[in-house]
Amino acid sequence: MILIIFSFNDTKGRTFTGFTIKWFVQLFHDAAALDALWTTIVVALVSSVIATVMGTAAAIGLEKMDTKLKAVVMNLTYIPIINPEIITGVSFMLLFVTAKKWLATMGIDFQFGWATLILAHITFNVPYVILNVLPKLRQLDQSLVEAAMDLGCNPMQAFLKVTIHEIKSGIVAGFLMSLTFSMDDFVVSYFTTGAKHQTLSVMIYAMTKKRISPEINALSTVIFIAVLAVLVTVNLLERRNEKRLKQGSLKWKGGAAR
Amino acid sequence: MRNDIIVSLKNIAAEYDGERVIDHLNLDIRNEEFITFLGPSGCGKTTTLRIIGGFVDPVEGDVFFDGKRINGLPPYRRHVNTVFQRYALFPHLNVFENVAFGLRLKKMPSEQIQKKVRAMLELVNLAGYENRNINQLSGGQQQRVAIARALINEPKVLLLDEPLGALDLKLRKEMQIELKRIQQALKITFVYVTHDQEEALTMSDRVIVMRNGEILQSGTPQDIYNEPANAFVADFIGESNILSGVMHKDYLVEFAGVLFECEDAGFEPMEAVDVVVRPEDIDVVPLEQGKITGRVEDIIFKGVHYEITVSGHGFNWLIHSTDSQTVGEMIGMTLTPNDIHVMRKMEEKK
Amino acid sequence: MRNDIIVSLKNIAAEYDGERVIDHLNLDIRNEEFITFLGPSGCGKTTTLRIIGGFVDPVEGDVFFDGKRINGLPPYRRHVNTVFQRYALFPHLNVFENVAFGLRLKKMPSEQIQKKVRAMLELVNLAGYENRNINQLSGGQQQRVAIARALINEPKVLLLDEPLGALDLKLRKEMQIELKRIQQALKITFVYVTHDQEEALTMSDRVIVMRNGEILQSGTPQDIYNEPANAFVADFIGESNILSGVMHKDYLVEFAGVLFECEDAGFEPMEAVDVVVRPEDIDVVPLEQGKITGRVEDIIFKGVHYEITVSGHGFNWLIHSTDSQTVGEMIGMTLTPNDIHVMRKMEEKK
Amino acid sequence: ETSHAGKKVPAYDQKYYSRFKGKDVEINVYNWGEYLSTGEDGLMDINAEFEKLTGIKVNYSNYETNEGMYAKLKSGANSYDVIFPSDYMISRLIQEKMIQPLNYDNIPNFKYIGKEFLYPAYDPKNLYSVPYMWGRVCIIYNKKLIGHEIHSVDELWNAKYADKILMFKNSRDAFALALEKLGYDINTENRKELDQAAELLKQQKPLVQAYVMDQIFDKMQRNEALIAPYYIGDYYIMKEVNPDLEAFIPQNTNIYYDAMCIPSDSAHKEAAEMYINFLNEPQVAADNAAFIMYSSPNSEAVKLLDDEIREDKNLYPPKEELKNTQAFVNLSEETNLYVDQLWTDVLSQDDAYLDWVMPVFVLFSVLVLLINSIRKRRKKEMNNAGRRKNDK
Amino acid sequence: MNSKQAAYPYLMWTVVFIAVPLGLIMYFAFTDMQGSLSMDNLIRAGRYSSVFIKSIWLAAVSTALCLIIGYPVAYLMSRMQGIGSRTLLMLLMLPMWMNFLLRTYAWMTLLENNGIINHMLGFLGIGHLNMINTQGAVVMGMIYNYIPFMIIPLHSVMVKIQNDVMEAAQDLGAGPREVFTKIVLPLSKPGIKTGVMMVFVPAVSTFIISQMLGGGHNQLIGDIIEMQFLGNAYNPNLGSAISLVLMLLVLMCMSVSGFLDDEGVEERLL
Ligand SMILES: Nc1ncnc2c1ncn2[C@@H]1O[C@H](COP(=O)(O)OP(=O)(O)OP(=O)(O)O)[C@@H](O)[C@H]1O
Ligand SMILES: Nc1ncnc2c1ncn2[C@@H]1O[C@H](COP(=O)(O)OP(=O)(O)OP(=O)(O)O)[C@@H](O)[C@H]1O
Ligand SMILES: NCCCCNCCCN
Ligand SMILES: [Mg+2]
Ligand SMILES: [Mg+2]
Repeated sequence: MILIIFSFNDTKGRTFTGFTIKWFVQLFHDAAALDALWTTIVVALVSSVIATVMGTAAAIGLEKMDTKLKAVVMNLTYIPIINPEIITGVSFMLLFVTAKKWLATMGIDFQFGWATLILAHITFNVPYVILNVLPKLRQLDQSLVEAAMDLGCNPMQAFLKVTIHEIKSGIVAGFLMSLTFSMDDFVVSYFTTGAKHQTLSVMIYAMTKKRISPEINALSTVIFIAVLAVLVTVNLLERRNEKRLKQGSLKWKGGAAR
Repeated sequence: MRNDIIVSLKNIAAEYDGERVIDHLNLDIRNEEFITFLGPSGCGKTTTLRIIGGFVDPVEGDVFFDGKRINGLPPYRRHVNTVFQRYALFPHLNVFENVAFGLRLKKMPSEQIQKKVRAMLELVNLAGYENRNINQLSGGQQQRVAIARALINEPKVLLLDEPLGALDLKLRKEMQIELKRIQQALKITFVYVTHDQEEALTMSDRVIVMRNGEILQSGTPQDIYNEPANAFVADFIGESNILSGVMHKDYLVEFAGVLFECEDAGFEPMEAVDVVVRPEDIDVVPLEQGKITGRVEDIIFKGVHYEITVSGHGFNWLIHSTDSQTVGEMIGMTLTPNDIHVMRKMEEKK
Repeated sequence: MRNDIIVSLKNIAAEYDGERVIDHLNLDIRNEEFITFLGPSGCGKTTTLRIIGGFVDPVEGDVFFDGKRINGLPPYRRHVNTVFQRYALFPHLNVFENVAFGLRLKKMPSEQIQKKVRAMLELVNLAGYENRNINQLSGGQQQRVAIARALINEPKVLLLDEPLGALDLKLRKEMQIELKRIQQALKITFVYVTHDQEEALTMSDRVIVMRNGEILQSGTPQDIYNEPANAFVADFIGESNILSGVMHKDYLVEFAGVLFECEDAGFEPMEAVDVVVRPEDIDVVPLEQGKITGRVEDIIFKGVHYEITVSGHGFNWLIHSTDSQTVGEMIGMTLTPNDIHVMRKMEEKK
Repeated sequence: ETSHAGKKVPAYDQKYYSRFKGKDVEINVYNWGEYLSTGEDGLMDINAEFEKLTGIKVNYSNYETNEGMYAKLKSGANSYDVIFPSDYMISRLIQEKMIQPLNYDNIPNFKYIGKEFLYPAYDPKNLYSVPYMWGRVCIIYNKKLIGHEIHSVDELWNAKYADKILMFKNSRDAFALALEKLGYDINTENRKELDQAAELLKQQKPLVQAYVMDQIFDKMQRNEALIAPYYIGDYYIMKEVNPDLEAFIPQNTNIYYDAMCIPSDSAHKEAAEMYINFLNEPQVAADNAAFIMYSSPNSEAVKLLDDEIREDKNLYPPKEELKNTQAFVNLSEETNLYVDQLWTDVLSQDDAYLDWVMPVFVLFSVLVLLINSIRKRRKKEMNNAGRRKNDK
Repeated sequence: MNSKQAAYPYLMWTVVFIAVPLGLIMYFAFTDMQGSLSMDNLIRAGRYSSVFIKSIWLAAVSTALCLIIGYPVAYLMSRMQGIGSRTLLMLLMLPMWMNFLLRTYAWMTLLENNGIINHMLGFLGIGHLNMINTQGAVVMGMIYNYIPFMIIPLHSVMVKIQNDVMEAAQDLGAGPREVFTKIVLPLSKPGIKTGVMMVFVPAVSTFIISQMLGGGHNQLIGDIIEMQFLGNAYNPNLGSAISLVLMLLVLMCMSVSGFLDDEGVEERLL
């Protein structure tokens, strides 16, 4: 723990020795950095949304599927999670290069870029959504769905009005996890990025291969503060929620005693 | 009165994974009746209910509702609502919205919903709980919400699958009374499932005793308790002494090596029969007055009565008595003819 | 017989986070006794058990075991074993290894372990289940493993914390008998916790009724049932009619506006008292013979008896009777002196 | 005409540069890191200037080495419009048809390229490339901490500097140093000589703190390392930060020419040519050369440079000083593969290896996987059977 | 019937984006640059067996250290209640949210000869340690980057160990040591398995940590693969062959350890 804080102190320290905010200013004027940030966010958002929708649907289907096929699909699903990242990255590169060549023979120009990044990110994100949603579906009290139908819902309405609420926490967790992994990913992006846009990670990687600019420290500082802010807010929100819940149940206890 | 029958199951059979769990079941449920399925776990009570509710399709036979065949009609098209065993309340909705669920689906105007939901919550004694979260309710309150939610759709038939199974004894007793009251107030048909015989006897107009997907007996609680169709029903419906006996002739049965007068007739001469004697029907008398005698093996105090085990005549007799005895002592027992229930031996079903 | 006492709690107090939950509790547990703590949720039953087991240290008072003070002795040094409410079986070990756990810790030779475990599994009716995984067992079977696991250490005292709480009714009844049998077979002291009064009455040699960390009454099931120390115990122990009354003088009490002879004495003149009348002790008589009269409000058939609610003299009387009545009819009721239990009003504890 | 650093320079040809205005053209430029002026120190931000002038958007990314760039190109993952390979790599790209002939009509500023840089050996007909920068490999060292001047490549193998030596992280440059030390031709295809060079590099390895490219800046500037071979232009950048640094240029050192080329799969060749042309605008080239401190082949630009730079003997040496230097030429495909292999070996250091190891491992692991899954299934079945039996 | 169809898009997806790419690796591994069948790559991959061994060794060391450090941390966290454990978990996650490369970069500046640590050591008079670009630095980087993957599965298993199971063990005569060896340890085994796998796999295949903290002469198998695809020695066929071997290695570890057999892997993987 000390090391973590220490290491960031250090980077910050280096940033502030003499240079002050010049590098921050520069960072925010650096078109490439801003573009990378934008790319990272777009790729993360788009891929997480698609992964969440597809993963949720997949989980629902898988839950109903017969065990053999399900086992096969689940094994495939584990692959992106447990396969070494570099192999995932490399295999995507091979896939997209092959696709590019094949499409070129048909006269279609296909370039590495957002599309490849997003496709790759979706693929390594979907498993996280599935693994988050499946347990929720398994815990889902089937009688809730039946109750909804009993009360007049057709199957689709039952899903929208009941099932989705029940598995919401899984879906949200899957989405957030996707978002995080997608933002943080370097290896897969490295092998699937295009010439036009780079993700932040790829850009940082390139930066580490160049003359070290204090910009990178400024960037660390900015990201660190952003992350800290997000985490603290989430934590505070959670704590408040918890308190509220506790109060709620206390009230209820009081009610029971009466 | 053909008209009076609201649900009718004709020759129903149901299977799970090719295994038959309901076999050629026939049953007519009368309008406004409180009918209870009673039977051990796995006997097919839930399945029968689900057939009526539309969640299970019978592989054979027909389901009629109000005279119309409704096989294949999906649950959301049936005028039947269900109260599920574990309530199955929607945790993301509050009490009001849970109850309003069915009405909202029907796109009823908001004020009307307000009014109806309030009235319904009133009925189940939950007025003022509208905005509570589901998980802020006790088990019994949740149960009431589940009932309100089902009833607000004004079903002709309400199906209740062990609705009180998850409640503790005290609450269960309370809710039994509550349910009965609601049923009588609304004059709706209740089809009720339980495996608790006391509950069945307490609440029902008619009890259906099931075993292995078959109906063993159907009748009023008193019928079932006092005239069980066979030893299984007798045993299931209350604690019993069940002995093998032989019917010497009408009104004379031998069991435990002794001849007894009885009130049963119509058996073959010397037919092997089951004899059922309720523990509370056995009178303990001084040793010399006893028609049967035995040694007191065990006494358990049960509050209202003592449960006494007496061995004698090759049988362990269970006796409920308000007087205690001394373990090890020899006592006598007597039976009057109407304490003795003679029934045909049940052919064992595989 | 000082010698006969195996566990003794002297002036015990316990706190959680500074909040007192057991207050100056005194209790002697006799060897080979089946003693049961009975009381509503949160009254401190578990805490008392944990004090004996060594999981909670009392902030005041002493715990004696076999005459020796054992405050502060860690659980693994006490000759006491516990059956936990949620079994707390080791999920990574199979049935055999769960039961063998304590023996293995004692480094007993393997064959001996084999023999003892098998014998113990035999005792709890689980022979042949040695290699089962814990999660392949039903609740009742798990319960038996938990018991076997505790018993194999040959504890002098076995603590059981609501061991049957998670089982369903039928299984619970079975296990009650099983537990009693085991206790009698092994002649071990059982300290049992439940909040089910029927269970307490059925199984125990002695029942301790607790509330708010205090002992309200301690006695045999019969004592407790028939001579409840106060209205709380009476109500908790069985269904009761509890009325406020006034003791006019010894052997004469007034309640429901009527003077009754009773068997109680030693109260102040005109002292306000609680009067408890068991539903089964009220005799229904023709209207004109009744000392009290009322209107039949409700009748429920309970199998063994009818449960009749009668309103009269400003009170809803609960009556158990083997004869049915007609709803709406006026009836009379009588009470004999020994049906009337007069008790001091309990001072409310904050 | 505008003035630049007090000297007259021609204005941009607005008509030529506005050809793509408003057409939403983007070009992908793939350059070495630290190899284009980014507009600090009052110099021009070249890409921004180009975008402003032409309306063409520049997607600019960097590579570390010729070989890395080649791999990226070869993999087919990305299409670039302008790349900056070095001499030998240009030959290779031409040979493999990975770059395309330029339309010099679209590059009027080609005229500023000094005559001595035309028709280079790597592009004999001068069809594919426009020279960008050139220079020599030198040994950069920290004179203060080492305590004396350095006059030999051998110092890179001097155990005294163990863990303070940096080394090239690309095969050609690294091998060139070893070959120079051995006195061999840096373009040798003789496997024995290459093997010896590889051996030498392996010997050096324990002394080397890190194999780097541009990370050298940081490490030398901050005294993390004491001695390292690199490109002379970069030395000046480092020296600006750390004045203790000195450079030594061996007689027979590698001289390199980096040029601008257009890959065969470029989709915007004309825009790419415009970019190349822009880089050869005298003031652009001058600013660029002043920024990266490499030697520019653009004679007009050189004229615009500060005297201090223009007269620096290391950057713009007299011809005779270059006569012993060696330029890279492309090697045969087999040699290229062989060098790659030796280089990987140097970095991963493996002497004895057995041909059958991996095939056998693959078979073995497949077998293990199979057996294990069968075993598991059997166990599960037995378990189930056992449970069923028990339940009965 | 109806809801099963919901999975079909994903089924297609798995085929196109999971199965086919792996097939391509296989294909490339067994063909040469001209596309004809060949074992050369696999044979050539043998050349790097010592790199494999080194990668496995370094990964194993880091995994072991992660376990040794992470286990007590996870245990303490699992026994803590409410705010304490959540704050700790947050502190643990904090660097995880930081960009991986920036994190490693921060270590680079820390470990440098003139970095903070050496400054402090010098200040304390301990002298100067050569840390950057050593195997130690690589292991350090691996531990730092991957220890959350050890702690999280351990924690999620440990919180499920109920107190009453531990009390039951005490009750049966187990002292603190026995409670640990006989209850806590075996019950956290699935967490150990997952944690070990989740640390070992990325550690054995990393190429950034070795590049940034290893100075390029501590080449690991990931570096070699990267080198064949986007690095200094373009040879995707060889790269695929090495990838294939690496993949099999990982699969084998998993199969032998029965990594995916335990219940609830899913939750622990997250
Ligand atoms: N979804 C199912 N799949 C397979 N078999 C089932 C399914 N549901 C029930 N069964 C089987 O059908 C039989 C009847 O089950 P049913 O649920 O109707 O019994 P029940 O009388 O409601 O029992 P309980 O009192 O335990 O609820 C049982 O043998 C049960 O095992
Ligand atoms: N770990 C604890 N921390 C704080 N308070 C506790 C703790 N355990 C129990 N209590 C409080 O101590 C009191 C007695 O609890 P105890 O568990 O002994 O009750 P109980 O009679 O066993 O109840 P139940 O029937 O619900 O098990 C309760 O008010 C309870 O809230
Ligand atoms: N920092 C940019 C370095 C570019 C050097 N090119 C040299 C090529 C040597 N073969
Ligand atoms: Mg059921
Ligand atoms: Mg308790």
